[in-house]
Amino acid sequence: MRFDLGDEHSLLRSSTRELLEQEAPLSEMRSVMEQSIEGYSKPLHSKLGDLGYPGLLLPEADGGMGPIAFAVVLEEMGRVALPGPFLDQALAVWLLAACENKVAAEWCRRAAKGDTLVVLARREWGARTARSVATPSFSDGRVRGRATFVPFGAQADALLVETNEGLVLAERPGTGWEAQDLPTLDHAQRFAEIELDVAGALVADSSTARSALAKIDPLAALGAAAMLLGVMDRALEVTTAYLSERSAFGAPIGSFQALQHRCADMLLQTESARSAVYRASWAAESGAPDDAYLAAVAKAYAGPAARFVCGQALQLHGGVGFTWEYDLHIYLKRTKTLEQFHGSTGSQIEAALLLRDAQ
Amino acid sequence: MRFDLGDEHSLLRSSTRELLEQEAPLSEMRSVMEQSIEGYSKPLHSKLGDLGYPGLLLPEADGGMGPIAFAVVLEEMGRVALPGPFLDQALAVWLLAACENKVAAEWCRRAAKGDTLVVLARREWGARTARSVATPSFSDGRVRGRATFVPFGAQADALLVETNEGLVLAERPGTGWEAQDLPTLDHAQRFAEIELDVAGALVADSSTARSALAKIDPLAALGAAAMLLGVMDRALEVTTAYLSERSAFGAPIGSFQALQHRCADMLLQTESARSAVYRASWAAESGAPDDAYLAAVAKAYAGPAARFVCGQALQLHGGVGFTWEYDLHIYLKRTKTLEQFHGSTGSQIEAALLLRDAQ
Amino acid sequence: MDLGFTAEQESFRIEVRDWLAQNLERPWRVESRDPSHDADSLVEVRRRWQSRLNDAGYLGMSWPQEWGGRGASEVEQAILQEELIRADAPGIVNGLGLGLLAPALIHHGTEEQRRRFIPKMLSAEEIWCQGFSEPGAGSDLAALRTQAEPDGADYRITGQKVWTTFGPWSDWIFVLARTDPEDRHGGISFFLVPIDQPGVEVRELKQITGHSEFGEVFFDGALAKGEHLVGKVGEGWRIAMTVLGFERGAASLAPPASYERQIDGMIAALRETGEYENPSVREKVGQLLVENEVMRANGMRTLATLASGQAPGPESSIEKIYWSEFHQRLTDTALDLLGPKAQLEAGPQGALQDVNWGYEYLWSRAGTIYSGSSEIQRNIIAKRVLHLPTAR
Amino acid sequence: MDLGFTAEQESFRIEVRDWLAQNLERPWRVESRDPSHDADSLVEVRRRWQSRLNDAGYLGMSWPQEWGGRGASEVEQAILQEELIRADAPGIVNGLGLGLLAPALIHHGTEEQRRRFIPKMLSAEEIWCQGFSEPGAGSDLAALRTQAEPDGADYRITGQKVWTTFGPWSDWIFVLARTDPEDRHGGISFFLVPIDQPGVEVRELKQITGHSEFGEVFFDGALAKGEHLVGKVGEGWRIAMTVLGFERGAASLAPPASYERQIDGMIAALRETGEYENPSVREKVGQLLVENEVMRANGMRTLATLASGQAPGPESSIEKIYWSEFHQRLTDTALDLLGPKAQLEAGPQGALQDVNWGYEYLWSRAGTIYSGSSEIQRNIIAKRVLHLPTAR
Repeated sequence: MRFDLGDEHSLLRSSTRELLEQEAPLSEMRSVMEQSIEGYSKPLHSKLGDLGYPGLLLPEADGGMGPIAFAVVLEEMGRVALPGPFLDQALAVWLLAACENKVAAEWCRRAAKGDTLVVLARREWGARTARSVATPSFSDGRVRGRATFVPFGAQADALLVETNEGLVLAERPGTGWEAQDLPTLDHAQRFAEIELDVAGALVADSSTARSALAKIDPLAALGAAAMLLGVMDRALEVTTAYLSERSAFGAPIGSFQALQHRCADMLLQTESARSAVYRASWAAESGAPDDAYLAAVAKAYAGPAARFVCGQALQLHGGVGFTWEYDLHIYLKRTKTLEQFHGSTGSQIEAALLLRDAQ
Repeated sequence: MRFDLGDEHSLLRSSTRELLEQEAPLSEMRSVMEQSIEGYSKPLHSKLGDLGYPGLLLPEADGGMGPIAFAVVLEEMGRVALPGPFLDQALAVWLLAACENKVAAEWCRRAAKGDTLVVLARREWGARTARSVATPSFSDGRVRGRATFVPFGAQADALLVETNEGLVLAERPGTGWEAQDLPTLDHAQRFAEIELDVAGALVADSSTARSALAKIDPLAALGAAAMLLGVMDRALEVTTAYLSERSAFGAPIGSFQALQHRCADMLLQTESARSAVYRASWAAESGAPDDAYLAAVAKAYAGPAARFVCGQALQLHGGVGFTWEYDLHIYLKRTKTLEQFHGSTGSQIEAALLLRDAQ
Repeated sequence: MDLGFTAEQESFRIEVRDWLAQNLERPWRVESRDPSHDADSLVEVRRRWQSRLNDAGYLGMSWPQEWGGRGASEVEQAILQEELIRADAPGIVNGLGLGLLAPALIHHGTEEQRRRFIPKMLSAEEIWCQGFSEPGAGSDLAALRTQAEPDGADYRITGQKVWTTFGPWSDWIFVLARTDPEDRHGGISFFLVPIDQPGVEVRELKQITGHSEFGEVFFDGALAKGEHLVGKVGEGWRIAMTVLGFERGAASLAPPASYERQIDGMIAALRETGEYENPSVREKVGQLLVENEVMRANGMRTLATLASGQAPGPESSIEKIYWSEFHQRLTDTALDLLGPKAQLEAGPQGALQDVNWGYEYLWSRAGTIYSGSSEIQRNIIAKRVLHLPTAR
Repeated sequence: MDLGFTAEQESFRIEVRDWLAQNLERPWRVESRDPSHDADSLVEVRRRWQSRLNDAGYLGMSWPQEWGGRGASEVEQAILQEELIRADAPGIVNGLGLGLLAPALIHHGTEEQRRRFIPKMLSAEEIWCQGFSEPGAGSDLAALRTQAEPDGADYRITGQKVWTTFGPWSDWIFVLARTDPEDRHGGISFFLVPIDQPGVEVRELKQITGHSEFGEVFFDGALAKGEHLVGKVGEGWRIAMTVLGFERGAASLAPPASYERQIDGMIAALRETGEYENPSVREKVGQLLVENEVMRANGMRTLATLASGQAPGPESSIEKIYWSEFHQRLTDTALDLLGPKAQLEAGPQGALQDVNWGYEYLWSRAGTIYSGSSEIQRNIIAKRVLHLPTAR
């Protein structure tokens, strides 16, 4: 047994960190998030495409590196709270490959290189507050209906739409489709509600779709959990540094025991999330029978943990943490997005119960 | 508006405290709880009867003093973690009076003087873990069936049994009935499971019973909440005293900020419980339309609050708090009994929601 | 014990309700949600509303009659605040001025200062902001370093203040500044400083909510006239600490009234989707309701204590911790239960009722920091209420 | 990263399982629940069980071969512990002796001490208890005041120890005692003291669970022979701190295995009453399951770190806090969900499955206090892991 990363994954971590520090420091990404229409850096995503990152989850023969690598990369992206559809794109690439369909394969190839953005439109998204969710339907070569909370739906070149008939690939028509922004409190993660009535291709029938989607859920949970880990890891790092510098009542505030114990709790939750995420990534990598269960566990734990850590990070910074200028709120907000999507905490807990019973 | 107690209630508090400190100090009650068969001091309960305490909730003309007085007395009893069926008895006295029935009135008179012990056998008790609860039934002048988790059922002279037909008063026959002890972790509060097949008198038909029981529930909640308040108040008092005396690492441990903040949280919950209990008692006293709602609120808050306070009291005492000899565990255990009976926390929360909607 | 209101108090409540029904422009909240809406218009809404409240005699009700008082007790003020919140009225623009500065002037100011400043503060003709906190002096307020150097009979102020609510729209600022660098508490004095002068620069301070009703104020030799020193030199700390405790009772019913509106909004949204039937959802909502009702009990207790002529002690720290931490639990739970749609602002995507949950979630983070952080409040409780020993 | 077990490790697990199936007397737990059952019989059960484990070579597996070792790594030890718990085996009687004293002797003792004490400690012929804590020295262990006065080549021990597990049944006690009152850490030495002598009195110490497996030990000039000093004079603190960190890996899978049994017991009881269908119940149980699984992940990480030859640092404080506080959450939730019936001991009233929840609820209160309280563990994390500044 060993817990630390092997050479290959360590190299991936350090090169990813270097890349992100150089190309996507939060100081620069701030202006992209706040000012660009798409909300993220397209050049960076192109570069990630050139380097093969979106295809991380593909089989090794197709340039993939496996779930541990996937978790390592997402953790690093969490540390800089990277804006953009990277996770959604990587999941869509995997799904396109899993369709085993020619049209899908072509889009998969392009999406894996970062040339186009394909994202998945799931039925469940937004369902929590809608009594009935209208599922888009597919007939006569067209997909019709409303997809909601589609991540970066207004920026996507194509959607992979979950319908009762299966997965439908719908390319954005020249005139554009009706995509309406759904601004959430995390302004850096864009969502859209899309009225669809466009030509599409059925790339997976309902049974293929079902089994592929059942496999994408744990991968999505793992990716989101890894990103949450990076988010809280960085928030804690920033906080302990601040507590060592800042003084009040004649002492560095990090010497006050009540604050020290708070930081200890933040570390406990951060390191526990790390154990859970790494264990889930290892289970997925080694094809363990409990991989889906462990992914649900990791996501169910990491969400509330990151919420606690980021909330306390703000609290321990006092007023300055409440300023827009300071970065901490980006982490707090990203936590909320990651917690609510890719299977909310409540749904992951229920999934963990069901998956355990099924083992 | 004024929050502090008026003269009458202040006098009641001080005389009750004096009485309990003299007649029922925990140091003496410990041996009664641990060694006597009935688990409480019968002489003390006789004395309480002589002084009219069991009739606290009766109309003023019959010697009652009203809900504020009831809460004041129960709070004081909580402070010494008084063992015994006082609360159950006071509730039974009120209920017997509410039956407006001759047989009941006679038992009420005797129970109010403390001459006999009458307790209520509710249908719901113990229901949480039993798929179906066998309700005792009444026919041909006999009550038959099983009553469970009857408080001090093995010690009672008579039971007031909730049946589908109404409230039945069943006197313990000379040969005794089948009462089996149900030992819980609070060894000082006794419960019994009783197999009934005895003569009884229907003292309230089902409609009278329903409306009386609907009124007894909030009073039970108020009484239990008041007792919980006394329990946590005393646990906090003992803890702050200990923290000021005990030293470690060259300083009184009460000077450590992490422990200070814990105590601040204990105070917050204790004083908030006080506000809630007093407000509920005032609402009941003044016949406010939201009296039942506020009683549910007080009990729903006081249970978890006392659990927190007593749990922390043990923690802050370190090893000594874990010894049988020290009194703190009595408080911890009493909290658990009070939390689980008289409407568990979960059921009080639901009651609060329903009562609020009904207003 | 008597936690009820008198007949007079109940009829005052009816009077307020009637007045609100006739005077409150309902669409203000809708207007403030409009994306084109900006901070200027929010301040204008608050200014207009304050002026209207003042005309009706609802400001400074407990002050001496000549300064707008009407002999009202804390109870009437609390009733007013509760009704304002229930009616979803906007805030006023001079909240800190009326809450902190006016009492300071009434108790510690000169007659000239009262005449000069109080009427226009009431009418909102002049907007005031508070200059206490500094970048290096937040929880440890006495560490403030803004200097006041004597200049003849006047003073020159140099330094920086932060978290000045409505700073960018203010005409005046009341400032704690250091007149003696050696004396931690006794070296602080209390000044009134006009903002429209060369030595003062105000910058907007954008918060994590995206709004900027706070500002930073930079002083570079700004003039504070000698006649605008409140109290004596070196009395600033004492005056500030005294007035920070004022008007406490008036606010004691406001938080539970406000959060009850939010809980009701959540329940309405949950009923709409049918999720209110789910036992897990009911338990969480019920728990919030219970905690909010207990907060109201705490508020009634504070109010009753004040009304019977007793001063509540540092137990007010309990109320501060309670409402601020409760608001975080409330918004946390609401976002969990309502899902991402709850974050959407008003619009065709079906925003949820009256409550902007995304905003509330973020805003709730401020409550545990400002006006004495939760950590400071717990220190106060440990020392002044529980009398636990001090570290050596 | 590799969190899997090797084929050898997996086959060791099978070996253990097979052995347990043939050697574990199942009714021991039933027996221990019998009201007539007393602490004597519990100790006897543990003594017999330890002896059987020792005969099978399952004790001291990682020690040098001559002291019973079989070259096992932390992983095999962890597997053994996990399987013992899954099989619901009783504990052993010399747990602290084997976990703390034996490593101390192996690393710091003399050859004579090892020969004299280790074999009988393994076979449970001699029972050992630990004499570290004192009434005035718990969290602040170095404040201990038990004295060891030289008496020729020997020592006379005077003082009091508490929380000596199985003290009333022990033959020997290993004691930290003060040989220099001036030197806080360097004035502490490590002694082996026979209990059956005039200067030693042992009293039972009843716990809040009603059980008394702990004791208090009073020394009044008790004899500790010079040859029974472990290490040199003044090395006691260092030796104790070193051995407290031993065998950590072996225990890292035990708590989640134990709590999983309890969770499964709760689920079975909830299924029986149909309440497991209630979403509120499912969410609470699921939350516990998630937290327990994360605890297992932490344990696997510690184990993997040790197995790859790295020493885990003070991060082990995280594990201590986690399992002890989790156990409180678990038993709290169980009593809430299962109601008062869960507290009933076995009997006709229908006690719930294998778990004595009332006992577990009370016992869980000890875990956050012993072996370094949660407060001490958080201090350690703040200082040694996060390197936060020390108060001046």
